[in-house]
Amino acid sequence: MIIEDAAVAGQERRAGGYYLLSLRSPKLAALARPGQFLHVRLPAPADTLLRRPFSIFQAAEGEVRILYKPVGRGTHSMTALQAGDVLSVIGPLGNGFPPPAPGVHPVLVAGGYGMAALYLLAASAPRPGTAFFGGAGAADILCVPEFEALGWKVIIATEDGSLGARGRVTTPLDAWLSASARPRPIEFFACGPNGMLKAVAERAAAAGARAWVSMDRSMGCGVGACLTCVQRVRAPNGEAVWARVCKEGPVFEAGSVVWEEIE
Amino acid sequence: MIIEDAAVAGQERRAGGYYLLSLRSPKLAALARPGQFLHVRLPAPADTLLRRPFSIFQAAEGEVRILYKPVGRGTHSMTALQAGDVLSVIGPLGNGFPPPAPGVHPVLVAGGYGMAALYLLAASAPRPGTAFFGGAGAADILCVPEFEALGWKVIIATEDGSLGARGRVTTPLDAWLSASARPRPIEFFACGPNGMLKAVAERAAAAGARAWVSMDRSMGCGVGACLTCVQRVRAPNGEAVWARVCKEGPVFEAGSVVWEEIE
Amino acid sequence: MKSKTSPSRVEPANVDLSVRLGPLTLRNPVLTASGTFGYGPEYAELVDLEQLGAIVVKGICLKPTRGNPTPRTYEVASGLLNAIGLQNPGVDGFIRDYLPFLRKFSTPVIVNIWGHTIEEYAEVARRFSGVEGIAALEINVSCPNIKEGSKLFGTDLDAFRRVLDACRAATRLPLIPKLAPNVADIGAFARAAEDAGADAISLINSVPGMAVDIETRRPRLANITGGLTGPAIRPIAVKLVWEAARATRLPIIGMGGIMEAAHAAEFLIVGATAVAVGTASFAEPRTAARVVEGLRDYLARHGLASVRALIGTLQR
Amino acid sequence: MKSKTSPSRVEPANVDLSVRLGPLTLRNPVLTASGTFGYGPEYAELVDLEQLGAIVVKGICLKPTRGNPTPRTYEVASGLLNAIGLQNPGVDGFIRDYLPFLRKFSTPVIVNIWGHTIEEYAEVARRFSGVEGIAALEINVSCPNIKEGSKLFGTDLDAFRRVLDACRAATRLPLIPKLAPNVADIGAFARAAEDAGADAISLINSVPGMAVDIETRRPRLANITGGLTGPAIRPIAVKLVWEAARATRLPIIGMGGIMEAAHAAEFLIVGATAVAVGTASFAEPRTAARVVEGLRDYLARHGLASVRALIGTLQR
Ligand SMILES: Cc1cc2nc3c(=O)[nH]c(=O)nc-3n(C[C@H](O)[C@H](O)[C@H](O)COP(=O)(O)OP(=O)(O)OC[C@H]3O[C@@H](n4cnc5c(N)ncnc54)[C@H](O)[C@@H]3O)c2cc1C
Ligand SMILES: Cc1cc2nc3c(=O)[nH]c(=O)nc-3n(C[C@H](O)[C@H](O)[C@H](O)COP(=O)(O)OP(=O)(O)OC[C@H]3O[C@@H](n4cnc5c(N)ncnc54)[C@H](O)[C@@H]3O)c2cc1C
Ligand SMILES: Cc1cc2nc3c(=O)[nH]c(=O)nc-3n(C[C@H](O)[C@H](O)[C@H](O)COP(=O)(O)O)c2cc1C
Ligand SMILES: Cc1cc2nc3c(=O)[nH]c(=O)nc-3n(C[C@H](O)[C@H](O)[C@H](O)COP(=O)(O)O)c2cc1C
Ligand code: FES
Ligand code: FES
Repeated sequence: MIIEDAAVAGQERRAGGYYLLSLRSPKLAALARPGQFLHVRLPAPADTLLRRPFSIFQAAEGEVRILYKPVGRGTHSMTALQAGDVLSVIGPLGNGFPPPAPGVHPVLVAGGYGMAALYLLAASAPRPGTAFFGGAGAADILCVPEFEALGWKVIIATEDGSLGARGRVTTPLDAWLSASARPRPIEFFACGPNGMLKAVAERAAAAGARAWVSMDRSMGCGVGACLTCVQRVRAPNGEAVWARVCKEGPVFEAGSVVWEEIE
Repeated sequence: MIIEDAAVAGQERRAGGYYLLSLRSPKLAALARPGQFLHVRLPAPADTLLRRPFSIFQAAEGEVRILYKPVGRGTHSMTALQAGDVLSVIGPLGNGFPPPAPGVHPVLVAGGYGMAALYLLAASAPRPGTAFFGGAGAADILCVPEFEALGWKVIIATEDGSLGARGRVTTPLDAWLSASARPRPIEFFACGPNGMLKAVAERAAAAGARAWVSMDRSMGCGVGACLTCVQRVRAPNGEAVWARVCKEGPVFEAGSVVWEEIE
Repeated sequence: MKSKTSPSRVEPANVDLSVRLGPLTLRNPVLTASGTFGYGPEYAELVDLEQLGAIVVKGICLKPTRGNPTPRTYEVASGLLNAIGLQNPGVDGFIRDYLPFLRKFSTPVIVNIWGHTIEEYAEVARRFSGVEGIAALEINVSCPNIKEGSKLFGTDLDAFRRVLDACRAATRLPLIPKLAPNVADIGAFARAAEDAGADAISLINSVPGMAVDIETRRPRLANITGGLTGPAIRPIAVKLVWEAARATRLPIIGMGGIMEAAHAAEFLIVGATAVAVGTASFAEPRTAARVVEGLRDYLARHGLASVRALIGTLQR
Repeated sequence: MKSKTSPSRVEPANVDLSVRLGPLTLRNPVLTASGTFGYGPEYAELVDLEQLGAIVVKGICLKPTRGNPTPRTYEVASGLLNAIGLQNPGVDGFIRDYLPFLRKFSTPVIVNIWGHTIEEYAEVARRFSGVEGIAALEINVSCPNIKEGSKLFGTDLDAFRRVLDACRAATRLPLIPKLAPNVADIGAFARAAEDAGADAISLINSVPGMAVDIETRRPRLANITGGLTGPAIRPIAVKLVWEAARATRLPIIGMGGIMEAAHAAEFLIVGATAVAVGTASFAEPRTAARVVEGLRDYLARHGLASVRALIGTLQR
């Protein structure tokens, strides 16, 4: 974990209303592990106090990149960033994904910015696997070329049917899981809305597979100090305890998450 | 008094660190009178709530212009304004200068942005007079070509002697006043720091001349509602009462100002 | 965006915005806050006064009052500190110089009143009784500069009760005590107002605050301390209105940091029957009128045909 | 810029920043505020803990405590609402899991404590007595979720006194009651602290507040209400510290919205002996260390060789 005033190397608009922001930071690029995130100070904080968390999308050649969508005041203010601007960044933060177990076929399931959050994992996996991407429409499906370039098979579902299967991401996932010829054993890696993560956890349990889910919680400090981002999980002794999404997470073993207590 | 979302027609840097901001507004340009001001909403208010007051420097051809110096957060944020941006403006506000009496030689005394505040008066005076401009150094002396183009004689004093006489503006003013050949009768119009205004008031009293001073007070509403900007003045019956600088002012007859009560 | 809570859409023009504050019926629930809108004429060139639910004028006491020396206001993060010190033209000056202008509008006029003593409060209330064009009196007990002995009327429950009793005995005009925020239990003050026969309550007044110029080490306000207003205090105000609404059945005028319709909706949801726009008018004189229009759209979007259907509907 | 008040310049390196809080001597007057800096290790990779005047850890009670459901924080204009609900590992958990780490630093550790009852307060104080590596106890009486009967320890003067008496009897550690802001007369609490044998006081704790999501009409915090912190409350905090400083000779730790050295100077000028940085650490973890350096420069520029020469020097 470091704090750094990183120079913006560039920013570009991507499909689906997303922005790709590149920061020059050899240190962060060297430290970044799949599933970790950056805690970014807004460029003109004015009356906003808190940093904003973003998954590390890519980390290479002395740069770290995030892929974000302007949804509120903070992210909107970030869209004005240009090469040469300076941004205070804390990172890499959190406990990321473990490396996919050797000899196991990795299955990714992603919604929203989850596709970005899973890219580093896909890139570092011992072998390519299958990636399921879901969204409301074609515009919400990100990074397909990037995953395909890594040799992954990408299977898409959109609720309006504008790309891939019509329906939720679980529709093609369930079909794939019930195919007798599918690879085995498998291991899940998922990032997206809580409902999706829970659905993946159920599929994993049914399939007797391990699943790792990356959770999205609004954050304060990002480093474990404020106890804003807590999530109920089961300790090894079975007791429900708080885990800090920013510190013990954002990635949890799906079986340890206490799903009932998620609003 | 109107409120309007005015388009920025342009903004340029001027000498002395000042900025010349031009706003497209035929209505404000038609209404503006010498000594009045605009109350401007900051372009990105964020955690600042109040508008900022600026004297109307010029008003012509459907545009109003202000000349301002970035001194704090609000004025600094204004320097980013560009042609096409929109700014909410209330104006013209306040009681400006009366027209110089016919047959009387007008004498202007200005410090700081006072030179800008007096331009419309100089332009509308029945005949050109003498203008005394004071400042810390040459960079603080504004608008000399503009006044000379109107046929005014401009006499300058700087405290560091880098332009005109060395010393306060009162140094050349006193010399001019004591010259037997100077024009008579005279009438003063002044805008600048309170100390300067008081000095002008004293000279005017000694010379048996009328003097009009434009006062600078920090403001809230700008329209007379909040009672932030009050100044003690003498009512016609001699009683000291509050006047609102934004409403009864910013221009007062120097003899009516209760100078003792100015911090 | 469609709300989950109510599927049917209402036309904005059909939304009923009227509310009742005790005996008063207002065409809409958006008022101006005392001290931030002058006595009416100041903003009349910029704002159509007929669009307001009511006009609450700056605090009036018996005699013309000088108020505090300057500086009187200072801008802070998301807020404003003020110590105007209740400068005002007195009862007679107000009736003579401002009321004739205000009578030209159909908008109800609520006069904010105060006194140096309990007797003065009562006397002011009496003097306004029967004066044409005055719809109600808002009783400002929360001014930090006025006290009875060492007790402030706004923070000492007994002194508060005595002021209200005296005013109640002095007039039949609707009375709206305005509560101070710096108390441990706002509910007790709300109940005391109800017991004393008040017709509504308003809250919050400004929050005591202070700032210092570290270069000169002098206070930013000539009065040293002042009252904090604006967005900075909105969460404090929403919380106190919510608490007061659970303590009393009196209608509440909620205020503190309202800059747009969404903020007004917050106050209504936690239980206010009306709201007042204060500091925001300095930034944007038409804020109150915009809040009226914004509320109309919000209610329509949520399928609510009347603003009264929003009041006190906090979900748990 | 040269100050009018003191012509001679001092070298920043020669400025004496040390202050005394009762029996404690601190190398500089800048602390971390309880609940905003964890228990020490959380920020240790980013901040050199040796640069801090003292570390005040998050509130500890007798047993591990779950705290509130989520959402627990919500950002508002120039501020933050929080209702963490005092989640903590309990006395034993803290001593076991965190204290060994903290003992590695020379920076004094102040433990913020609380209890559900007066007896629990005293018991926690007793349990920390004689534990190596604890410099003082800050007594959090201003948590809105803990009360004795209907009386909150932080806003009821009698309950406040009883908590302090019980803690005083239970330990010889320096005691620093932390005052709630939502009282009418902060001076009374400051004097009560002095009478009860406290060694210093700290203020302010967060200001009760609330926000509502108008689309769902649900509170933004699971706990409905929370505490407001950050720049929004700074004027309120400065005013209360000024008032408390005039009511007691106890040293005061001032806090509320400090983002930079200038803000810390404001608190010192109105009478605080030390300051604490809270919410600002979330935005910029090195705020406290920067405030130390900024104060040093400010004092040097004003020709003050010691920070103690700044304390309580408000000009009138
Ligand atoms: C570990 C982690 C990793 C993340 N990675 C990414 C990423 O790679 N790309 C990306 O685009 N976003 C990511 N997010 C979400 C991102 O942090 C939020 O979109 C951002 O904080 C919103 O800030 P804002 O100021 O624009 O919105 P705000 O003004 O704070 O909120 C605007 C709206 O967004 C909603 N919102 C706020 N925070 C969140 C949140 N955390 N999740 C969902 N909705 C929220 C609010 O409810 C509100 O309606 C991540 C969040 C976490 C916790
Ligand atoms: C009637 C009137 C006409 C004015 N006309 C002009 C003009 O034509 N051109 C121009 O440049 N300025 C003019 N001013 C001053 C201008 O309003 C201030 O410079 C501006 O408000 C500062 O805003 P800020 O946010 O940048 O500074 P702030 O952050 O508010 O303050 C920064 C610093 O400036 C000082 N300051 C703030 N307000 C004033 C003020 N009113 N006078 C002096 N110092 C102040 C503060 O003490 C502080 O040190 C006028 C003021 C008035 C009342
Ligand atoms: C400059 C100013 C003057 C005020 N004068 C009065 C007053 O005379 N009487 C009163 O009851 N409240 C007065 N108030 C308080 C407001 O009516 C209102 O309660 C407070 O500003 C909170 O609302 P806001 O945050 O929207 O401004 C004044 C507020 C300001 C800013
Ligand atoms: C997330 C959070 C948690 C807090 N927890 C505690 C606590 O456990 N005990 C306590 O006395 N104060 C607690 N506080 C209050 C702070 O210590 C401090 O009094 C307050 O935040 C004001 O300072 P600030 O404006 O600089 O944040 C907490 C504040 C925040 C923001
Ligand atoms: S965000 Fe502060 S503990 Fe996780
Ligand atoms: S600025 Fe409000 S009365 Fe003059």
